[in-house]
Amino acid sequence: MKGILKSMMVTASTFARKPVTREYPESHRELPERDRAFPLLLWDEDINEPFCTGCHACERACPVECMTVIMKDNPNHTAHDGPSKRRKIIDSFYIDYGRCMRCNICVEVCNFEAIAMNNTWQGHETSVYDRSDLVMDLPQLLAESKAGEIQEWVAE
Amino acid sequence: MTTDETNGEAVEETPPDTFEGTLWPDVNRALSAVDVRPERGALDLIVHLPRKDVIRGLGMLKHDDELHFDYLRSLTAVDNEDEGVDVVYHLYSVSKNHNLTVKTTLANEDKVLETATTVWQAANWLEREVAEMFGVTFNGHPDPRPLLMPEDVDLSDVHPLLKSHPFAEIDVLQGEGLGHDRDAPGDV
Amino acid sequence: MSTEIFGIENVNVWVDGLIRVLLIVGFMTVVVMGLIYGERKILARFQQRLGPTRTGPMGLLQSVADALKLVGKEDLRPRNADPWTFELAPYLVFVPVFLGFVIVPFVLDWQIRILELGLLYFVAITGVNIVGWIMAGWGSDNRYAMIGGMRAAAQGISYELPLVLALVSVAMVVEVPLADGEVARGSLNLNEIVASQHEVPNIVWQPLVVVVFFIAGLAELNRTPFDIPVGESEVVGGPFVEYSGIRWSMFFLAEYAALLIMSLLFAAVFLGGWAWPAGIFTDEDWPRWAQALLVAGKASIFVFMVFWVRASVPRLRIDQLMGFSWKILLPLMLAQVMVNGLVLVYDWPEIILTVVGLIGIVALFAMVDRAVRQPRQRPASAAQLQSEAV
Amino acid sequence: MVVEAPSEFETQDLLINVGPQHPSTHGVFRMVLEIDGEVVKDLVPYIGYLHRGAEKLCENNDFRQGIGYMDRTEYLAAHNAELSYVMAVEALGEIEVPERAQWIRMILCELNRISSHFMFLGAFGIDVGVFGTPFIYAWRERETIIDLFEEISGDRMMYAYFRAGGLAWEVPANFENRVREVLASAQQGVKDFDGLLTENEIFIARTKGVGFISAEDAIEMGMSGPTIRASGVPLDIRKTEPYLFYDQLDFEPITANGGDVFDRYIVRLQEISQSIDLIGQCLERLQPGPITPERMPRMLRLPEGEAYIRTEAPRGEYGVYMVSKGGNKPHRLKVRSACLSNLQVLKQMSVGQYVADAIIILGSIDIVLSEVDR
Repeated sequence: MKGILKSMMVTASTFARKPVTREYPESHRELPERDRAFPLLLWDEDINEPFCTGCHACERACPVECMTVIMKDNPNHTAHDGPSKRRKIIDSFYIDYGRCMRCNICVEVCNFEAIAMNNTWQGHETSVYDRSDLVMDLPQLLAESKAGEIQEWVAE
Repeated sequence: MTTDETNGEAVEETPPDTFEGTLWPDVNRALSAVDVRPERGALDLIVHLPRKDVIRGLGMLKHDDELHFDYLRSLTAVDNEDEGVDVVYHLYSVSKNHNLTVKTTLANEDKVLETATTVWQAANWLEREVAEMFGVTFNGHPDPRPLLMPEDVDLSDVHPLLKSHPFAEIDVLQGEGLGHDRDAPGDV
Repeated sequence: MSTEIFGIENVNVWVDGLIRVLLIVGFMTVVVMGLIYGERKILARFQQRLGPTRTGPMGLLQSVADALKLVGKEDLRPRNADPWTFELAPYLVFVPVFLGFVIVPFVLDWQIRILELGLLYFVAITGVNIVGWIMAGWGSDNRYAMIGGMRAAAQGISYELPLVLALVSVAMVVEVPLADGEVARGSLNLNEIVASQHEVPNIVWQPLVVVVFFIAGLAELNRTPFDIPVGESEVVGGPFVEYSGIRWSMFFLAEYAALLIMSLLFAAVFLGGWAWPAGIFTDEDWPRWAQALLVAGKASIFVFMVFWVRASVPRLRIDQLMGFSWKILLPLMLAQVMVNGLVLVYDWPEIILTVVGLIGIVALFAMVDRAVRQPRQRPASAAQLQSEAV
Repeated sequence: MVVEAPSEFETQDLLINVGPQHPSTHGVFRMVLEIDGEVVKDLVPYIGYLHRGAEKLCENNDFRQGIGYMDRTEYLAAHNAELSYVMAVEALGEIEVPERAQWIRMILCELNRISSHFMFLGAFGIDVGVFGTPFIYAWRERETIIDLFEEISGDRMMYAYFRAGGLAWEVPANFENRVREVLASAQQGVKDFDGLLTENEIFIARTKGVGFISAEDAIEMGMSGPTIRASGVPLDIRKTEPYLFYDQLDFEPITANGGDVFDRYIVRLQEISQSIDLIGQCLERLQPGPITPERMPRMLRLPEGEAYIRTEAPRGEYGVYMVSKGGNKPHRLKVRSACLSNLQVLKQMSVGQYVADAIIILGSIDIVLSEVDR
């Protein structure tokens, strides 16, 4: 019976230790800055337009093909005496969060640093009732960055 | 599968590779009764055996006390479209700690081969998987049910890992239709 | 046909019985809900977790929430389950446990009926719920349930014997002062058993019996390490697999009510119930509320030990369980009863009982260690199957 | 009419369906047990419920995209899975991996072995019957390790952190003392488990002598990992065919010669302590330096050839056989799964034992169904 008493001593010792559980909805764990929730597009504050020029690099590199990119000519390009140097700008951009496997390849291939991984809790808490609601379109993808809540992490 | 001969024609005859660093001398001695064609792999020596005496060769390799390949590491197949299907045996010797890859080519018309379960029990499930994925029939296999594919549906002529088997279309949820009935896309 | 209840004279016997039963029902449900909540909290602490905290302050209303949920749930019956056995099984498990409360001596004269054969009545009543388990297992047309039911039957019956012998060996040596100053030995009346422990609780005289009673009690309650009929990893909930809603909650209530009775009985028979420390300080008894606290404290020791064992010990296998009861517990108990008999007949000093009890505990530990070290004996048929399969 | 009574009471064998939804099949595994009373007469395993055709998918994805699929074929130790895939690409493309990247790969793979073994201890504790305590102890340790992985790669289980030629990006600055913190809590976890289960009489009675497999049968059936080392065969690829810098570390493969469920538990418990010590040795040798080769082509094309790379994953030998016919996608990719070969032995070990034994024998092989079904 010595072994049984020993295992009861072990459970007794954990009886005295501080519980490790955390009350999730009330207290959130502090996310590391590299955390990868889902990709989202970044907003260029000073010229007030998205960085993304719709060059399809990420769409081709995505293993699960969860992105659809449509570009258009940039209305406030310098040719039409606007502030922006980008000749092309993104017209509509869909990411299907239901298919995305968060592998960060799109962020690596993007040469305009226009897409980043969402490292906030809002990026994680995306539960919906209908799978097609997981398809994020351009305004939704830009929302968080436009509101300035995203400090994206860039791998040097 | 390019072998030494094809390289030979293109460029002037390269000196036949003597495989000195590999197991080839012992393997050649062990498999003297069978015509064998060596090839240098990335890590271990590759040996090609004709279809009819693969199992005999594997038996010799296992019971040869010099080589003593008592551990069947992995058994799989590679579909080379028109050159037929290669069945690959990766062998290892626990006592001697050396490796060997044995390959044999089956023509696409009759993909039939003797079962290796007589030599190693480990081949049982691996052969079942190769059978259902590549359509190779192993004669004398103790339990030829499909391994990974569902049994209730008759999939006996569906062999997914063959190159001829198409990739499934991805049901695209994005684009105009299903996205959102938001106002005009791109309204930024 | 009138008796006195709480100072009110000539109350009709039936009304008096009814009032006492209703009191017990109220007491039992409240305490059982507390036990369920207590188990989840204590078990959580053993595992460094918090336990229920969401429902009510510190999760106190968790059992109420469970009860409401279970009442709300639809209790369905499998189509080709045997209707009568399936429906009646929960009652056959719950009612005997509830009837057991008749003889529990809470405080000096606060129990439903003082029965001369209180212990015999208790053992007989708790024997009935094994039938309920088998009916639940057999009636619900589910293979896991049937296996669970058969296991419950095997375990229930084989641990009934050490439990009964444990109670018998205590009841034998109880001193009952007779009217003419003489002292008679042996009584099955729980009140007398408790009253006899004024100075020294029975645990001092019968240490081995306490250990065996605790082990057999765990087996009767189907608690780890004997939760084989309900082992989730093997038989997925055992006989209760097909039950849901109120029927399942009756099983659940019965399990915790049985734990409550076992702990109260343990406190009464072994730790002296409401009598023990009182006898040392004053001759007459303590006030009622002090006795109640005393009994509650002693019962909670047993309950805490049950939860503690549940958090730290794995489950036995069915053959080890049977072997442990028939080959180890039963011989020890028979030896203990024989020694008690000798002490009674030849009037040896009481101290011999304690010494023999302690030797018994050492023997129990030695037997268990020897049994664990032995190579496994498997039935011949099993060994023969094994050789066939290779 | 007189019915001639059967000579001895004629009983009927019961067919139980254990799984694919069952608390102790560790995922979607199904076995049909034919039991006589409590003794298992026959066991027929069914797998394939989690078959997603990872090998076919990898043929359609280039050498960076395929890494994500490797994580998903071995979700409890994704670093070890990525390691085999990435080493196969480097072997075919003769890509030189800088030293620092190799040391970091070794540290992460050993950490993943610890977290996977803790997962085994937790699940095995519940199979044996302790209600929840080992599971929470295991989860407590596994959480600390997984939090560290999240700080490094950004994801808890599907890291996609290794790349052909090195790593995706540099580890965070406080990497070393974070690893030391995690090792300290893992040490505490091992002490807890040792106290809770190893000497517990009931645990010994339940697991000693159960599910025996001899060394010859184990080799014959192609088993690998802790399951074969528990039968006395010192087959540990980190020692027999060292890859990365395992030849610079001094350690001996942990073996036990009982070949039963208890020894498989003990081998895995000791391997956690061994991994903790190995990581300590690696940390001493870690030097600052580059983590990717200088010039890496944006779109990696591999020459023709084939390579069979095997590494020691927590469950055994995780091998990647990659055949390339030029181009940026592998022509054929075979994942050699340790659990598939270990699972073949389940019937041989379980027939003749009790139902309760069959459950813990299945638990002791420590299967991960995504690796079995791929």
